[in-house]
Amino acid sequence: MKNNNWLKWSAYAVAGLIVAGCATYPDQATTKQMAEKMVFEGFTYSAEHKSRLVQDRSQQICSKIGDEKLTQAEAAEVVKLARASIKFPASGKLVGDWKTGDKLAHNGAGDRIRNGKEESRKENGALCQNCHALAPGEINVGNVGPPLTGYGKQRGNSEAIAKYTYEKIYNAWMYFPCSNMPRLGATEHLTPEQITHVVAFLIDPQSPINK
Amino acid sequence: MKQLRRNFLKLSGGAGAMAVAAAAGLLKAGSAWAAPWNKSAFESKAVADVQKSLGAATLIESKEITITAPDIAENGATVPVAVTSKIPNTQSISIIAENNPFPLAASFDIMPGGDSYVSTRIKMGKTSDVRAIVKADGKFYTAAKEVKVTVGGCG
Amino acid sequence: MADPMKIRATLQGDTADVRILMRHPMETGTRKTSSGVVPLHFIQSVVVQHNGKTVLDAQWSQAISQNPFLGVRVKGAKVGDKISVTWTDNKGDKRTDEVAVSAGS
Amino acid sequence: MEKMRSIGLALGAVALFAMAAPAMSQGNDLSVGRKMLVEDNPGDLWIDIGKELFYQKRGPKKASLEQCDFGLGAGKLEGAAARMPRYFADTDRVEDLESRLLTCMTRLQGFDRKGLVKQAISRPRSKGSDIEALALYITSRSNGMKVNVTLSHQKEYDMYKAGEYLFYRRSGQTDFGCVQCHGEPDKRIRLQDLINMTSKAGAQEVASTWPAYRGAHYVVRTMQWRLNDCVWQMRLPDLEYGTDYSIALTTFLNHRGNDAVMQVPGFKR
Repeated sequence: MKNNNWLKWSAYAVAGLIVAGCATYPDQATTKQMAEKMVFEGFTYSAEHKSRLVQDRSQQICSKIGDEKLTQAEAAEVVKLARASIKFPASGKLVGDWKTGDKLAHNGAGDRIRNGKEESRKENGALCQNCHALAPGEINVGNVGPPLTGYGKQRGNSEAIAKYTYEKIYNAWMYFPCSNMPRLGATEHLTPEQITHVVAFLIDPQSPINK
Repeated sequence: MKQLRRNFLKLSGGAGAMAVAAAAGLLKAGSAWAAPWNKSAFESKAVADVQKSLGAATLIESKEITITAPDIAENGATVPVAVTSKIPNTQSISIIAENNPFPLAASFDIMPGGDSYVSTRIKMGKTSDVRAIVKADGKFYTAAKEVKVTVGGCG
Repeated sequence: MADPMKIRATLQGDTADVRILMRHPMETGTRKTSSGVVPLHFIQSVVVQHNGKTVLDAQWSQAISQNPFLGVRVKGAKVGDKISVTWTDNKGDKRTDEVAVSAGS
Repeated sequence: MEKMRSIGLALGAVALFAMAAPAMSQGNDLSVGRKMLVEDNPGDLWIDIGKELFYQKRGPKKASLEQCDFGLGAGKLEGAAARMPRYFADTDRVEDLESRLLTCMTRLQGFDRKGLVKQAISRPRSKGSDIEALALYITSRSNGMKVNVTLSHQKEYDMYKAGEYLFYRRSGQTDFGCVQCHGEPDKRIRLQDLINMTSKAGAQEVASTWPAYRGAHYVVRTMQWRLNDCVWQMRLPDLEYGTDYSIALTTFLNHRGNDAVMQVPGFKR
């Protein structure tokens, strides 16, 4: 009997706390647990597509909330993981065909999922136009990333620049840990061959981007 | 004729009666009040043919016509276009999207009491001059403004 | 059944500023769906009347956007005057709606 | 490593300043067209449709939605949407307007939830869905009032914090969280302006302009649609309608958008 009363009392106490406005923000660990549950309960997905919801180590590190800064150790880990992710094309050639690269740069499609199906495309686009200014005078371009207009004109088309550019597209986080740029090669959105074409589009003197 | 029509309206209680009249077959759909649809102008694929079908032999460039439209349309499906004519006795305003498959989008006959201003929204397939042709005192005047059309979305 | 229009008519000086929204698919006759091409279906004519007198007689093509907007101005209007709008499409469907001119702000 | 990052940033900054004035800023910018469109918003046509749906006796139980409590009491719509998402005791969960509609349409009217969810987001160029029209009508009854999403129940705090976490959570093919596109001022994807939702003004724009008429689709769209389309572009799998993931994000954004004056329908290109 006594016990029962005590239970009742504590229940009232808890309710009282909430009513009295003493509800508070949950701590970090609780927040994470609740939010992660929401992710996996909020989407419909196949076993294959589940990987798009699961964070890899770098994505975990790069999901800083608000103004929280990356620590040096974390940045170093992201860079290390990025460096390890890079694969070069079988041919060994890092500069492909700029015309193919031009088309890829202006293609924003590929890999999107609706009703459980991936959009059917021959290949994924490189998405560049969405976020970067490209050839001079082009209007329909984004500005989330820095302009790429005159990219090769400014940097030249040496082997070192070609390699840097390839790596930058393959996994931008090797040079800019946790930047907004998708790791297009590392996430397998683009193939190594496709990336060589985009490299050509950026550094070839004939490319409209360098005109 | 006009007088007759107005009397009819008055007698039958105004606009509300129109549907009744139409249903009774008293008025042929679209023909009672509206001028006949200018089929040849609307079905022309070339701007020159549109001009001909509107009856405009020659066009006079005019600064008295103002076209209000965005320089860049975010979405070609809904491009706002407004035309104001300050030319005295403006009788009609036509709106033409030059690069559309059928360039003539709309033609507005302005009657006494109407102001020489119209505003609407048109579909544009690609970047194009939007041209206004204004008929005033039997003469034809024109002005144009380029509207850049970009494909929306990320597809 | 055609859906009602939304008409606003407000007096500015002696001119009524009339803004009309209509609900209509304005099909170009070229749009393809899984069940084939959607036939041409668009408003061809819009007549605006001020106290029963036609002040604007518009002819439209299929290039007017879906759910069309039309803005016009009527001179010599007073608060309480009737503005009526009638559209007719290429299938013979039509719709008339009417409002009274209200005082502008 | 910090050094390496700043070198990279410096390189980026050089390129950025080389092209400081993008093509957009000259002449009549996008605002001219936007102003023309928002002044006469075809979305207005759906307000009356939503109103009719609200008061009609519908569904297997032949009931109207007048008995639905949107937080201020049954059938009280004035200002209700401006205070959502909020906690509801009868479901013991935090609901946004659209999930609350699902609750009432199933409980009061007897509709099948699955069927409602399937039709909730209409096809482009269609006549729109019932939920889209209802959401617009109900939200329009808050027009002119201030957004006021309060956190008082523990579950509201939880939702807010989860929403914040999810806003910054990166995953999938593009490594995107919401903040990658919505964390800085004056950014665009192609020509489309991106709202900086980490600013007060940005969050206020989000909280006060949905549902909105989408010009390219010719239908009224809701916040659930907006989130659905975002995650599609982010290459994530299908976001289910009315689930906590979306309610959490909406709670986070709307609470931060407090004091914005509601004005719906918005007009989105």
